[in-house]
Amino acid sequence: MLEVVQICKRFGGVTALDRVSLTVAEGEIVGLIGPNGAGKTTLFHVISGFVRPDGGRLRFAGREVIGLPPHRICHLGLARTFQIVQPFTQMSVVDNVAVGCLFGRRDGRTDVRQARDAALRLLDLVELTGVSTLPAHALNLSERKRLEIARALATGPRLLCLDEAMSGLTTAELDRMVHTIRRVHAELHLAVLMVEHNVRLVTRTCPRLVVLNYGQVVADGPTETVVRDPRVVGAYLGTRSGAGA
Amino acid sequence: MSVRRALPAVPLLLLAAGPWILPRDLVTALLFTFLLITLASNYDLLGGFLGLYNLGQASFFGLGAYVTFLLLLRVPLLAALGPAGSTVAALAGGAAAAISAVLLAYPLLRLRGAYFAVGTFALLLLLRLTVDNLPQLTGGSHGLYVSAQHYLSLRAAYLLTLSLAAASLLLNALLASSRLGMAMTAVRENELAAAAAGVDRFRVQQVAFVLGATPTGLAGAVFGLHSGYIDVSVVLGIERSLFPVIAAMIGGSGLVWGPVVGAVTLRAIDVALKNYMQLPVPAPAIYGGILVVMSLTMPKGILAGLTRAPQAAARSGSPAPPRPARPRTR
Amino acid sequence: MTLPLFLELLVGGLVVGGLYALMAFSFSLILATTHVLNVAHGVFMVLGAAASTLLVRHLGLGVVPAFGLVAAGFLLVGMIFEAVLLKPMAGRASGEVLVSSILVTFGLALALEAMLGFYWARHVEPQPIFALHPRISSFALGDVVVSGPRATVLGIVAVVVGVLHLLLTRTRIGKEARAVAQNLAGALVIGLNPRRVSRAVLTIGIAAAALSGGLFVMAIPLNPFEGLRLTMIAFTVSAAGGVGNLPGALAAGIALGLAEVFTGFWAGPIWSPMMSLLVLFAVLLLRPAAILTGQGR
Amino acid sequence: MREPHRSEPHGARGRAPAARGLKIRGLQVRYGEFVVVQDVSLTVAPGEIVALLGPNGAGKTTTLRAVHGIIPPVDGEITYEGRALHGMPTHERVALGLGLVPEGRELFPGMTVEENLELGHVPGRGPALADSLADVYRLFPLLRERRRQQAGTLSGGEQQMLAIGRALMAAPTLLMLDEPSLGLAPRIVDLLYDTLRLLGERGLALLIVEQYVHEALALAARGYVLESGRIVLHGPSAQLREHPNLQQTYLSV
Repeated sequence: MLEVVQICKRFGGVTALDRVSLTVAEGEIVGLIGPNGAGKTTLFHVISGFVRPDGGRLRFAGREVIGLPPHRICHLGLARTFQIVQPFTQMSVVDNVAVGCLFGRRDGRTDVRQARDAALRLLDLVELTGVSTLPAHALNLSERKRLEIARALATGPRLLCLDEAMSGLTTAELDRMVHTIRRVHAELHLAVLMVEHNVRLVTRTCPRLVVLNYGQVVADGPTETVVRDPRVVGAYLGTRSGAGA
Repeated sequence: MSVRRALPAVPLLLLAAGPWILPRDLVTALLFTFLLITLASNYDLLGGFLGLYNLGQASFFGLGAYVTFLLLLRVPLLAALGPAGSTVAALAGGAAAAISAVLLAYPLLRLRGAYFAVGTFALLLLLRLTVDNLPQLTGGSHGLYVSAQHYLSLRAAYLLTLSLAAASLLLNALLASSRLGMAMTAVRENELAAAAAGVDRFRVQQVAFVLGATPTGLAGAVFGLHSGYIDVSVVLGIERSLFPVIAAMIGGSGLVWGPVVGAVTLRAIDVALKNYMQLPVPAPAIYGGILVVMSLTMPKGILAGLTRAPQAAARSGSPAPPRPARPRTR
Repeated sequence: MTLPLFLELLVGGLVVGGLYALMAFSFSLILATTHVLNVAHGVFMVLGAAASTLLVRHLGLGVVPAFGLVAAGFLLVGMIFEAVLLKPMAGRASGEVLVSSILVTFGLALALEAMLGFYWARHVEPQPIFALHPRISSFALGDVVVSGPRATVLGIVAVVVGVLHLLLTRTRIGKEARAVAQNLAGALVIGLNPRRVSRAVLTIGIAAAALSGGLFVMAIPLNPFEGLRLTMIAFTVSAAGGVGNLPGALAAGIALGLAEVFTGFWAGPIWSPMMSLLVLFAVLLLRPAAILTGQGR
Repeated sequence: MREPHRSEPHGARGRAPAARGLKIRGLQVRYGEFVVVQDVSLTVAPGEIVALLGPNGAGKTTTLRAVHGIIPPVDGEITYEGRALHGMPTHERVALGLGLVPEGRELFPGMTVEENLELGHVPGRGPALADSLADVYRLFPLLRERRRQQAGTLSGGEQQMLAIGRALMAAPTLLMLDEPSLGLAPRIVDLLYDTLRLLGERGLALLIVEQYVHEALALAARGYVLESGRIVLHGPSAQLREHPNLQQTYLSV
């Protein structure tokens, strides 16, 4: 469904993405990991249309999407969240999500009341029902992360891209978030591509992992194999230690 | 419709009776207040909802007036039709403002924040120079006159400006809870997230730009037909652009009744300055001073739309939107 | 068009363009280092022209001491400007400073402009026109007669630009100003004091604006209400040349000056100001990135 | 040497810390209502090399920024060489001997290498400008070669060297480095750490924030591990390296 082929992106003298290729199939749940600065977020910006790559191809739902503005890519069924949560702070929680219901699809809802009803159902799914009338700035970090997910889901995606949905959460919140992501994946039958730096959580959630380091894919495969790959361990613990760790 | 929602209709009906019960001076004063309310709420439609500060609101006012006058002066058929001709010409003036807003959106909405303000102000200067430089068409500094048969009576002008002001306020009030209003707020709050949620920023801002230009253009037409004379300093004056900004600021940007409060305050100051006070400084200096003091002491009104998610942006120590120009990935 | 005429227009364009570059550079340095978009910049230029006119024509001072007084006086004005209007904005995010500075300086511009016109008409002369008429004789270069005042202005502009260049590249404070303009976060980390830098830049920038006003009216007369138009030109030139970029401002200023002079010749002088606004729109359309980030980045 | 242990709340470690060097006690930093640094206490003695480790988002960068005066803490105490730093602007902290090589390097891209270095020098502090320059060029001969080149045109590794050189120009007594190896190729990282080792041998105290554990612990005498804004582990490097919780923090395989 998503095909990333040989994508390159340079910023000034630094190569952020170096011929990155990966695919995500319908309904799959894939983890994208790698140390700080590996290019994960840049890849997300490229996939969602916020950053134009210097080379390579990008197909989603059977069409080439490089050059399309982000809102058009969203209409095609690719939704994303942001690592640094980006709520509409002055709007209520339910309206934050309703914006997605109203504008996320080409044939989206036109009636504000209906959109709010749909938004409430999604808030239910991510366990945010109790705070729906609060302004978004009143939420804590964990709630904001859920709000990001609900707003992304409101656009009716076939592929949900989560950018560090779990960073900064406490241990108890993490468990709930893993549960929520699994539930969303199961109930809405969508594919999920999640960037995460916390390997422990990804291994619990994703059967397949892709590992980026220095802008290159260093491993791609079933989770159990990938986490034992010496190159992956090296990427996380240091360059000299390599397989010794 | 609930009683509560119909409540504003009561003072509106009372105001509509104004020309028949109030003294002429007061009717005129109210007329000018309505004009300012219209411009201020049209200005605030962009300033409040979108955080786009249009310093060239007068462009649309002048455009409406000039198109109306030129049609009446150059198209014999319209001139011959009398009041009906004036109506058609005035509507065309409003349409001209709307169409130019549609087109001007393409260049102007590429500009963000402060640069939008500069661009709209430059547009006003450009329009002033164009009118000045084409005296055969526009009368240049001599201005344009229409014949007496096209004059709008005080009563008619009063009722029309009242309707425009009420319509502009109603538009802003309805927008707040509408689909478009939600998109506008979302774009103002966070352009990045709005795009990710499927909102087409340009289209939303363009529609808002047109909605904010059309009543202003009609107001220009009504104003021109009421006074029978227009020139650059009257309909394209810099103060004409400045007053809506100050009024919206005094009233509080983004509040539906803000422009009313601001316009009434500002008109009161204006009347007092011109009629009752002998100050050793010219009036524009006072307005400039008000703007300076307001923006220094009460920036909340101006900046409500611009303080977007400062905590979120500060959190990682890096700017919130991905700025492709700088390599900072994680 | 004959060659001598062409050359005369060329010199005229260079003079206007050099003056534009000078005022635009001070404008854009302020914008780059402090995020203040000084709408009153052109008005300070007009005030400088008025002050020079007053000192020279009405008080009988020589041009050089008059310029010295203007520069010194406006250094003081710049300090007051910084302390009263801009200090309250310290600590706000740069985007907020940009927008509120526009409104503050817009108000200031209108107030100063209105008062200048009002008082000049009342106390100095009924039709306010600022102009210096230095008695510098013209000279001939081959077939071309070069106006003495214009040549002098051109010479002074070249010297001032050179001094500015040295100030920016050779002095500590100049380097600090460039550093703050290029990367405020970096400047903070290594322990530069941005307040000190912005105070210096604003003070010098406003004095430079006033001085370029005095120079301007040695060649071209001004009236009190041209300040905002001049600000727009400053904005255009700095946007086209890259914010905070001196060679860029010089090139863009001269290009605009030439465009205006030749437009004036072919289409009539009333179209010159329009030319610069059209160029502004072209710049806004073609180079939005240059305005937002500056070229030095 | 003590066993590395789970950290207790600050104040519970009875020993009176030395007055010299950097002392942080009970630091708390928030952005808006997000608490990024919950409770951090650490010390760096004069001339000591200390690593501050932890996963992304743990609060490492924020701790350094608070020490350098770029963000104000909401609670806690930071002293350097016996002086309380509360409310002190960054430029005064630099004059006191604190240096920071920030994440992202924050160079002046349109200025030459030499100009970048010159700006790092604080007039009146440490050796004269020419001597400081000569010293940095001795340390990084490559920078001398490139001294007329614009900083923005340097490669990632060269930029990192310039950022370090620029900080050294102010003659710091404690240099804080925020992920110096970020985005650099392994060979360059080795080179970089060799230089840092040299600086440490000269007696410069270093506080290194790293995500790559092994390089940092090979250099540092002691280390602290941050997780979710709290110090969860600290002790001598050799013991930290072998500690099972360390790997768990990162990988948990």
